Amino acid sequence: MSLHAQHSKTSTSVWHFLRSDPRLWAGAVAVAAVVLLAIAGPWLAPHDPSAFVGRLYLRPNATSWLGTDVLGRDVLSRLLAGGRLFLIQGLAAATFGVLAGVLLGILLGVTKGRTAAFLLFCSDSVMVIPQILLVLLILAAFGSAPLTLTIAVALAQVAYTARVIFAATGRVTTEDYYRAARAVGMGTGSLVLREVLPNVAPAVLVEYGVRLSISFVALASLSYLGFGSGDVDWGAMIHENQGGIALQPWAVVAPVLVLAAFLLGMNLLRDAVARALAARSAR
Amino acid sequence: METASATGSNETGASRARPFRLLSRLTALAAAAALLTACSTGPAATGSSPVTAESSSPAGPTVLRVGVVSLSDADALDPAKATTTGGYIASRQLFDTLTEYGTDGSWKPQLAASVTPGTTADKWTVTLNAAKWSDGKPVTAADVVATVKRWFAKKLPPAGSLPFIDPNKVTATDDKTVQFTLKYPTVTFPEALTSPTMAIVPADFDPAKPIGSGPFVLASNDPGVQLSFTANADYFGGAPAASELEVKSFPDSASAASALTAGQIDVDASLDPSLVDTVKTAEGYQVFDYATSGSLTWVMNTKQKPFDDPAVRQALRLAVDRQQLIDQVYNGYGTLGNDVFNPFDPMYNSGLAQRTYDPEAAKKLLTDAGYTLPVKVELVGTNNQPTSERQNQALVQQAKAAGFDVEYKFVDSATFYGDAYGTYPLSLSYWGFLGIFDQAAFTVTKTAPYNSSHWVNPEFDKLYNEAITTVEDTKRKELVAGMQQIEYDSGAYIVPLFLSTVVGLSDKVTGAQAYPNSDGAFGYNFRILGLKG
Amino acid sequence: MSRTTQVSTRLIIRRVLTGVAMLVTVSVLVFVATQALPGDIARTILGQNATAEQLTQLRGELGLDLPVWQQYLHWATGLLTGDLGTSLASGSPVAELLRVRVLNSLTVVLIALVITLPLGLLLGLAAARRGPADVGISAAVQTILSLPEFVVGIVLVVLFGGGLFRWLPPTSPLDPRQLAWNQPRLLILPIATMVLIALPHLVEATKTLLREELASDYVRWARLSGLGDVRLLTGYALPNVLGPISQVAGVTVNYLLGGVVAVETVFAFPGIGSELVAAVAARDIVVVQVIAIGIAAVLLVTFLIADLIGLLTNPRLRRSR
Amino acid sequence: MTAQVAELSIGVGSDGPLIVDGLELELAAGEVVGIAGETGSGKTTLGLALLGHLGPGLQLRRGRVSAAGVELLGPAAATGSQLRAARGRTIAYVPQDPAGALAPHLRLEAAFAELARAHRVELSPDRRAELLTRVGLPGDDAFARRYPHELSGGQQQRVAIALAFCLTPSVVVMDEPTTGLDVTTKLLIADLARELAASEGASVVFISHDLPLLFRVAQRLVVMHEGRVVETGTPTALLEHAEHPYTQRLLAAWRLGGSPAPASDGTRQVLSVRGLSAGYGDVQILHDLDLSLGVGECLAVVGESGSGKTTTARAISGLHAEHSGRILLYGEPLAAEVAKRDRAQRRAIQYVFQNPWGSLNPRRRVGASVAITAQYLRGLNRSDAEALAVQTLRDVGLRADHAQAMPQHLSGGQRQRAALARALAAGPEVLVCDEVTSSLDASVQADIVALLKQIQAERGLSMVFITHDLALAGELAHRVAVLKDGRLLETGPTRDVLAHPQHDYTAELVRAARLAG
Repeated sequence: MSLHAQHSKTSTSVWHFLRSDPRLWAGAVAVAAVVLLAIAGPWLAPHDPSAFVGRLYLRPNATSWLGTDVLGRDVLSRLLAGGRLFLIQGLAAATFGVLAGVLLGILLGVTKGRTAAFLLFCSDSVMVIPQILLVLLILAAFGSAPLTLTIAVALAQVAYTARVIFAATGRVTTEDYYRAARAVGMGTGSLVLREVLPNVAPAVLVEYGVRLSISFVALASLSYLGFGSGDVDWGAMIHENQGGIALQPWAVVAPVLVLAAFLLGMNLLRDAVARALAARSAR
Repeated sequence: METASATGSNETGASRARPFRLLSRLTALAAAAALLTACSTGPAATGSSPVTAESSSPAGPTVLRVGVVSLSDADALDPAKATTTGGYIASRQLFDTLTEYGTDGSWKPQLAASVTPGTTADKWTVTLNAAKWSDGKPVTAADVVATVKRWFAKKLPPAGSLPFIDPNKVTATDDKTVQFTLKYPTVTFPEALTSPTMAIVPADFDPAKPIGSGPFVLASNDPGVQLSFTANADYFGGAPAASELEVKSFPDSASAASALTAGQIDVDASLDPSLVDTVKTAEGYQVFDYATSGSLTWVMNTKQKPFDDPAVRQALRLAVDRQQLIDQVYNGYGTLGNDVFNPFDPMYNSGLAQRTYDPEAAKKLLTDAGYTLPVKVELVGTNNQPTSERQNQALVQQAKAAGFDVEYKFVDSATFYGDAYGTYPLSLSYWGFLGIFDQAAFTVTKTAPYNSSHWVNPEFDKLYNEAITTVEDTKRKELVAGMQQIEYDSGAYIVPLFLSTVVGLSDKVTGAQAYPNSDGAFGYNFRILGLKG
Repeated sequence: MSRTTQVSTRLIIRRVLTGVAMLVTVSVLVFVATQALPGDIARTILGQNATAEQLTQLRGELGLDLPVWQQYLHWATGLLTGDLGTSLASGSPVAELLRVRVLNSLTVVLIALVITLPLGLLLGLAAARRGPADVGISAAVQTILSLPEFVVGIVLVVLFGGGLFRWLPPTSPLDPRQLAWNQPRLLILPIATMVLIALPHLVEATKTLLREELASDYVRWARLSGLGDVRLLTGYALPNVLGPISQVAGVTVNYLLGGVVAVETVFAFPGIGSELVAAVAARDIVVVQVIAIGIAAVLLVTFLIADLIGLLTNPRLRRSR
Repeated sequence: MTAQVAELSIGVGSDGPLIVDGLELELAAGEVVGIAGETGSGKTTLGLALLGHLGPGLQLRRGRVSAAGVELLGPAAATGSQLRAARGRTIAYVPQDPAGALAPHLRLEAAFAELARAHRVELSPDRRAELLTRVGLPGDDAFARRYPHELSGGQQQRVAIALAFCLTPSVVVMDEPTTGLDVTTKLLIADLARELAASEGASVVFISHDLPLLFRVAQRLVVMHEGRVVETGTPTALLEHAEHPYTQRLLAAWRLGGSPAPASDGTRQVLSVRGLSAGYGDVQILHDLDLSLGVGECLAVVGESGSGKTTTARAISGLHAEHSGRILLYGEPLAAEVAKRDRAQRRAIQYVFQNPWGSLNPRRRVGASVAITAQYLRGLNRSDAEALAVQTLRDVGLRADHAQAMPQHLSGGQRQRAALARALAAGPEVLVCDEVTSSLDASVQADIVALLKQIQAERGLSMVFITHDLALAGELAHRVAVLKDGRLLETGPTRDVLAHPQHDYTAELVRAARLAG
């Protein structure tokens, strides 16, 4: 079997690989369903999510299919309304965090020297502090507005992304094609844009998937811990209604299920993509 | 004023304890109308009927486990420094105050056998019950004098709350009698001494080893986790029914409620009204509730737009559906409020028409005053009470129909009581358990230190000044009615409802009684509770 | 060979020094970060109505008028000499405040660790061999890995703490006068949650490491020399992954310590996690600093031990004499 | 006959391509059978199949393998404990990379013990000592207590061979057993295989891509190509009349036997290196090296791995700035770091890397990679650069449409041509070729060498040719510099050095290059 044939066959196979992966499809369906729910939710909601539709902690009934919450609001409507901001925040936090981390990681990776080594050491040291503590510190300093929350979650992850991308950049800078580019006299900017970025892109993609999951988990956890922005979201619903779990389990179980489906779906999706990328780069 | 800084420090310090305890300091500062009739001697034993009157004499040690939300690291064992739930609880168990608010909401002597005025209200004689310190020594008049002098010498919070006391004119005339000569006549002197911060301590008091005369003796203190006590068998009021008392901390009322029904505690001292059914439906548990004078009051800042306009304030008052608040937020536990304070005060103006939800009238007020709807308002809140957030969220919803666009901003309690405190256009404060005069002195009059509404009404102040010097009941009641009418018509507070204290109890717990004018379950008088079986 | 001894001694010394440097860096970062919090500590202590005089006096007492680096040195030497400072909120010594909570959290974390390590290794071993065990274990691992810690706790509460069954108390109001050890019923759910949080990482890592090792040349050669699967797994792959696994175990401690925040909140458990949440909400930066440094120090020591085990079990650093 | 392979066909999955196709083979006791073939020829799959092992994804389609009466692959193949009993005892394996194949946590004695335990036999320390001595290692206990990492590569491979012969198997399969070993050790291992086959009466299957080595070791040669046996015979017979074109090509590649193109001008110096010392951190690689290169001349820098030849090449190209000493281009000193050299200097010296898989940016089309050099170093605009790129690709024997291909779409030889095109597109004066053929199959190697020769002649290029293969140096270089441990051992005209090596080490290299020739 000639090498030529082997390569041309596998080059287009990321999609081929993905198509045949049932876990990808399970994940994609779960994520798509939750995202759709979050986007269309506010229009689908049978009630105003903050309106009182009955006594508090009513079990599911004809008017409120999932029952009412601690204030007598419709659980289903709140469930439908609670996803949009959450998803936007998670997306924004992961995007911002990964952008910053990629930038830092690549810069540290291509600029060797004492400053870079020192910054990397600081960045590594930050990772000794559990992320939740980092986020809490930032929130304590700047409050819990949706934007602050997003930035806090993003910042807490920069060091991790920087580490991963630093390593990926290191792999590129020890490759001969990088040396070749240096030898023709490419400047640092071109080296980053033309040699490093395209080749760390798969690592960035995988890292982005990881960071998305972690951002969503962090945001939900913060809401649950009572550091949320005060707007309705799934973590906050669990927080509010946990006390009534014996009276009206649906007020807790419903957001837990949606969160779980979403996060599990994200995981499946991410792993499938990572596997496909790994399979491609392995050839 | 000296008080301000002292209390201020505790205010921020106390913020670790979730419920913010401004009100109790206000109670401590009580200095107002004389309730001459209340100057009686002997315990006022009439109160709302206890849940179970059966008194038992248990053979073995009975451990009463009480859950509260929540103890904190800031809980002080020096009663004069108490600012938190834990501090008050410790004070009530370990010490006695000279007077206390009883089960009917009026004051009665406690450690004192009697508190009687002289011919004028600036001279008061206090005689003491035959109480003993936990180290066996008798409680003497000298201890009382030393306690008072200690407040002033160390500038402790009670000193600021009792501006009428001249520490140099407090004398022990014999072992059991203390003479107070006040700086000026103060008819509310007995009420002023009800605060747990004013507990009497021994002359050689050491907070590290708190020796007191109270119904319990401290067994151990694990800050923020648990306070443990053993019964004081020699308590002058009779040994408490439980031989041991454990006060356990819970971070929120939900966990306390589940701990109750899981059998981990016998008393849930801060049952969230929304969770009442978890207790009611649990076999062997019940709910004990009573109305109080406490309230979560919305403060409209008259220095900020749009609340500088009385029309807006009235409109917002009409935009509050009080009954719905009671139903949705408080699960039916609460009594309607009418934007004036303390229905348990005999001077309370019950002639005012009950204000009801009228979004149309509110909108009309706003449009007539030239506003375009909706009127944007910022509401800043924190979780100073477990229900605060929900009450605020409900307002956002209710006021929407009345032409208000209330933007609710949640901040943590440290931020809430931080630099910006007092500048919020609209906020929610936990107040109450104060007589009308005390409340006015501290939150309503022009000079009131906690008047964060910055509302000033010369006519109100004039009526107040006149009433406070009026000894005659009916005349004074008339003046108070006038004061409350002004507040009702143009004030800056929205008192939507009065809170009920809701306590979850194991069926085994006996002796529960209402303390409508005291903060906390049973005013934290856990000595009244027993356990059967 | 003496050369390898030198190399490993040098590596160990270097690793210890790195750990110390990291701890110093973390302490500087935490100190600077908490100092940068908006708000004036003196005003926080004294409250709204403090006079300028009082503020100046207190700042002097607290050393807040000194340059930041002097404040840091003062604080750091305090930490080193066991003086953890005084809580801003309560005015009592931090050491006293945290004693019970540290013990409680440690109990839970240590018990969870003692359960997690062997269990994770066993499940990892089981999953390393492809087959139905692998499919089942991997599915469970992936599911739990994707869930937030608090959701794991809540699911346990829903299942066992009152939602479906009423077997176990849903909250953990520990009696501080007794050792947490003596109140096992109250510990079951928190520990179970902790184990569930930490286990998947360990199982997954063990599985991956073993699989990599099983695919290695020497295992293949041993297989081609007639050795059986079980011997290959336990006699060949396992001894060679102990080093990396000890590092994963170090990371497991990280997950456990990070998990205390959510777990202690779910179960109303009086430990450092719930204390941290409260201290952050109250801006009690002294307590926050101590907890942050404490957690970082424990983690650094754990990582250090893990790395040393990794170094010592690395067969390539072994000597024949 | 010790083992038999009959009609063996192995494919990818149940319907994928065949890796081994209808293979027949019989092995006789005491015989060494060499299996020759290049990457993808199926020789490794065959080797593993002899042990009854199929790689992941592979399936037996047809045929059978049996050894000493045990069927290892086929319809009635042994499984489970039977198969395990045969492996290691009846038929043993010597792996390609002994450093990775010896379990790192086992002392040598334990490795022997494990093997014995698995086959439930007693193995006395004496037998172990005997085996170790037989393969030329110390037989004492202290040596047996060593860990694999305490041995050199050659020692490790000897241990592996000792282990393979330990239980007196009928067949020993050696899969590229000399990869990564230096030339002299290679020969020793090959001789050992032959001796042991004879003395132990085992059949040895010696798999290698190294034809000279196979000629030396094997009594019978099997040439594999795309899964089939294309030729069998004794080495002499094959040398004399190979029938299959593939075998002929292989032989041609090996018997290059040419001589360098004449240097256009041997007198003027284009590049000189003076007192070059270089290292990484604390480790010094090069010690005070002096080299010079005349215009149009090809200088071969010869040495084994670790001799410092790649570091020399990188220092010259400005890719290893951690050095001292001077590098002069036409007498002008060059900056240590390539970024600090001016454009003309960067253009003058072009580097061709050893590994064609890593030297082209995998995210960029081949044409663009070539064009970039022209853009940067000749200041051409994009379209001119691209036109030049296509032209240069043609010059190195690729097609114009290869410019649009991604590197992954090219074979190794094609990539190396593209990498060469990239260097040529700069219009260099000195070409630094770093082991450019070492990761290519023999037949491809020959093509690249021919191409280099042609280009050097056509363009009058000066060239620094880094290699470990003195034979290759003889093919291309006018002068040779021999490096050992970072020091220059000797230098001189290629012919002189090959004919009269001054140094023992060089003499050894020369002997190795003339292997089986």
